[in-house]
Amino acid sequence: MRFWGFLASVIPFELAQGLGVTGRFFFKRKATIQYPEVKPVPKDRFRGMFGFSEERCIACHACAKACPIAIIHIQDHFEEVEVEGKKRKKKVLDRYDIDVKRCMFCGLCEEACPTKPVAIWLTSKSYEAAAYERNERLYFDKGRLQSWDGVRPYPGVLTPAQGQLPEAPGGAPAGSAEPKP
Amino acid sequence: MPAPLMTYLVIPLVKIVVILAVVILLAAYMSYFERKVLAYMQIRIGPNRVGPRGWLQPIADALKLLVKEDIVPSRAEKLVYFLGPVLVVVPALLVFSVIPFGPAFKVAGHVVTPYLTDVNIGILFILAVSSIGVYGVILGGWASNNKYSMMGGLRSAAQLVSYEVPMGLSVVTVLLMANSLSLVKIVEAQQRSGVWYVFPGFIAFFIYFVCGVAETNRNPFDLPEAESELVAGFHTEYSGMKFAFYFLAEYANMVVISSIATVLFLGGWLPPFPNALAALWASPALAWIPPVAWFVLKMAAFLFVYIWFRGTFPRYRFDQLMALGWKVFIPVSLVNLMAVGLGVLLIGGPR
Amino acid sequence: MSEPEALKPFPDSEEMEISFGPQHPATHGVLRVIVKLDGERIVDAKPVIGYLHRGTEKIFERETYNGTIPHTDRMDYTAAATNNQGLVGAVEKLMGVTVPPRAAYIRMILAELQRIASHTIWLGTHALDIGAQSPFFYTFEEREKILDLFEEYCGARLTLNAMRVGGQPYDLPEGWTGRCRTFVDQLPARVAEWERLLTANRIWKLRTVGVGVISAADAIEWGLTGPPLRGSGVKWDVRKVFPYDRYDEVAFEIPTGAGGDTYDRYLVRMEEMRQSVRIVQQCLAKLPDGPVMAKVPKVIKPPKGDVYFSVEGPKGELGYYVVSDGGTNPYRLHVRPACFINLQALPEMVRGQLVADLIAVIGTLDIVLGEIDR
Amino acid sequence: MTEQDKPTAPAESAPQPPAAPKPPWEEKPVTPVPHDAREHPEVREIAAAVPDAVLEAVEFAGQVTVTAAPERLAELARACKALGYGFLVDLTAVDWQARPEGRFDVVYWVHRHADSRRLRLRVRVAEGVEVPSVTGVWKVANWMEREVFDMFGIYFADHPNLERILTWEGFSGHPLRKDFPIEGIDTGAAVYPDVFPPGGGPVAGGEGES
Repeated sequence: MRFWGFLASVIPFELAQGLGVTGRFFFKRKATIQYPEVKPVPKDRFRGMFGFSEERCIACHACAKACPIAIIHIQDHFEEVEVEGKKRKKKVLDRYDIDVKRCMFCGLCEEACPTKPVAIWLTSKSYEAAAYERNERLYFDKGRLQSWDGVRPYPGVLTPAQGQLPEAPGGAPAGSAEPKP
Repeated sequence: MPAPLMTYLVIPLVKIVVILAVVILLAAYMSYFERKVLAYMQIRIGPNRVGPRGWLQPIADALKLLVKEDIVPSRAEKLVYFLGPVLVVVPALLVFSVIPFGPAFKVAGHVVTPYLTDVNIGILFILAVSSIGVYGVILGGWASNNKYSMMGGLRSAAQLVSYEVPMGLSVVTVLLMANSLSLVKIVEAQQRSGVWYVFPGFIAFFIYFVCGVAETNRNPFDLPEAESELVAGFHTEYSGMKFAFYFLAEYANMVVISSIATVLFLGGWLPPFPNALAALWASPALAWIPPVAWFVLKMAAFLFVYIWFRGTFPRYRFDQLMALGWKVFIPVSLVNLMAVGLGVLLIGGPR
Repeated sequence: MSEPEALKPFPDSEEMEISFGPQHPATHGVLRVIVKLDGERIVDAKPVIGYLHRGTEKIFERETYNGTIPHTDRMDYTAAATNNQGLVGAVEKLMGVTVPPRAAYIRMILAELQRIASHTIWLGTHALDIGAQSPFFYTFEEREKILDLFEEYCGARLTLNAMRVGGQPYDLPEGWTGRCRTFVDQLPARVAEWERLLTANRIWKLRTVGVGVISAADAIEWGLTGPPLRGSGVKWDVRKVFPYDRYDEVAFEIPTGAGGDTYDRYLVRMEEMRQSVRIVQQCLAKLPDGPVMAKVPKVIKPPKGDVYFSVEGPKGELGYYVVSDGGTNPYRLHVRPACFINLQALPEMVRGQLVADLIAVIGTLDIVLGEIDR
Repeated sequence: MTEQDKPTAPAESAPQPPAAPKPPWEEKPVTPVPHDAREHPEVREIAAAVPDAVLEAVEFAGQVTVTAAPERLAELARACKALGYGFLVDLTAVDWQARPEGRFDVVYWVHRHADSRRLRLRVRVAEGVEVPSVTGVWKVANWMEREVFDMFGIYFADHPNLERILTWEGFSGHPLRKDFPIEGIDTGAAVYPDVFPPGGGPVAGGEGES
């Protein structure tokens, strides 16, 4: 068998085998997606851009406490509200800001939110929130969190302002948060 | 227009312009061809944004390099730094003057030869000129006053010198068979004997091509510009047009090696098995294929193999590369030279 | 093996000192190696680290226990699942929580998929450093499929944050196990294809056999764990020695190499990918039903005391030392980083070799600077 | 809950009695209880090798911790290496700021490959006291001790090159000490005097200008 060993060492069969592999890949289907024209489809649980609904938010600060890097700033005050004749004190949200510039999209705020369905959610499928200037454009206050100006929603996903509420008509649109088990 | 002025000045000038234009365009589109083929081997697509299906990518690259700022390191040797790329490009383009792209043919009464000159010491000229390219690499590496590029320069000097020898020896085996140094006569010798020299001199062909890959610093021998080790080897400090020259020279050298291999081993512009299938090639269906097409087809095949190598093989370490060159290629090519010499002596070869 | 030791540096040759990195194409992150060269031969190599130091262990001390998990994703950013698995395992051990079997199996599936993904990054970049360009794209194509599975399960591709103290925050989406099985069933064929490109390749062998050799005794002395240790022939894997989750209910082997050089470590990791496929297949078959979260209070307050718990990460033993003073924040949370300790053996493995081998050895140690610098 | 160290049958998960109690993950967590571990074979082994070095031995959640006297540490380390603990798993420190008997805990994990036994050695050290370096016994301790010095400021006697490993040379202070501010110190002015006015640097996490 020494002869075959010598022959194999002289004639590079295994190099040809390697060339065969790359040769076959030459004809295989390509994996490239032309990004701007063809957008990759995020999955349902994709933790993308924030969604926020002020009606459902009870200003309990649970999300601000749960956030590992404390970038949710909430201020609220009490107001007297007449509910069926009884005087009730109700919390009103003044300020609900998220410093998205430093956010790591870990989703702990969405998990901590006690309301059903959640008032702050990340599972909107939009990921195009790039900005030229980070301090201003990426600091989302209550209004922008709902109107999403400056964020291009993923086609088919309603922005919070367009009523992306789970009980919006036609059940939960693809982008809204289905209630967590 | 007096005849000598025409034959010694105007026609060569026209040919020079044509050949230079073709070569530079070919080298530019080589980069596009390489990026596309490499991409297809790596399940991706390659440039397809600039122009239809990416056709204008090389033009865009050239323009970019043209207008890019040409940074010269402060403590570089200005003159030698400038000379580096020149010394690499000029030999690469000079070699094309001798390569026969096709046989002489008649156009409106004039005999037109699709090559610049038919120097009767063609092979010697090519080997001599292409070894000047080494200076460009070494001087470029040393002059840019950067540790990495100096190492890159030294490495490529040792590599090019030690692979020049086996390449020369394998070319000599072809000379034995063709009994002439001029490239045109070699192709005609292959036509007369009806067999391409790749069949009798297969070992020489294999060694020639592998050494060709080493001469042009291509994978698996791309030590001098091994990105992972020396950042970018000898052309780390070059940018703008000077970098474009190194780029152009590398691709031009690839085309040179491929075309010489075509001429020496695959019978230049001859269709496969020129004599045995002469009837087939002369038949009306295939008669219209110009000889130049055969030449370009074979050269393209070689270039594809170059890129195929780049997509597949890892890189040799420097000492292994030298060991392979000296301990394997040189002895084998010497033994092969003797064998072919003996063969030619016995069989008698073309007179 | 080329004879580097025989060539002693010439007495009067002055060595050239090169700084390798921290921004260098082949240092897998911001590692700087100050290399003393005699010609091309390495006389000495001194790694300099700390460029990516973010003070993770200090940050741990101000976070709640579930708040530390996103930070562990960012230590070894190529293996978030095993990082999470280590931390939550340590806190559960401290609290005495038993994780429901379904959660344990989901964790094992995620960890093994993460091991495969980490090994694909290693193979892609290691082959690229040594010159072979194509494996990079083939391996990343497979890794893309794993990241899609992760994205479908927890919403993130790289920084998963997919485990909580006490179990899993959410269950597998339906159809996920089917997609996971189809991926895992076709992976061995892909690994075989990569091996056809490299394993027998003479240039690959020339570049890896006899490079970065470390003996079994030295490997233990230098505290190596994971593939670098198993490449030298020591059959030691945390999943077998201290079984956690449900690894004792799953059959798999531990591949070991003989020579302790780069080629053996390459073979060990390729075999580990096949073993991970076996594990995931068995986990998918045995996946029990039931809850995914144990009865754990909403605010995690472990008892006073300290515990050390380690998992077998793709790079080696990843340990967590949790010291609790009974509060909601960990009093001290130390991480035993496998890459940090494996990197320490670099000078030992590289002395006397050539510059090109330094690149091969950095690749074979499979270091990630996020875990080294924390 | 599976045992980390004791290869014997785990004590916690009691065998399922015939009545169908809820499985352990539906019960409230069973917090482990520390109890004395002087009789453990490996602790007796160590105590025999180095007489009065073992101050106390505790077994908690299946892991044995031996607290040793700081001055006998070098001797203890050599004894452990002799007993086969060839693999130093990890070495770190914990800062108990207000503790009277020594502010720092320096903790070592040693592991014996032969029978997969793992042991934790702990040494209580006051601030400024030099701890003998174990790089002589296990080479891997080099960087670990440098990191502990960098983070805690604990000096290790006859360490080959005791210098900072993660923070840069000019860094003042030891980050993992409890008295080091969590939001970081102002290094901007010290490192980039021309960019930040004295005292005006971007305190870690602060709002430096974009």
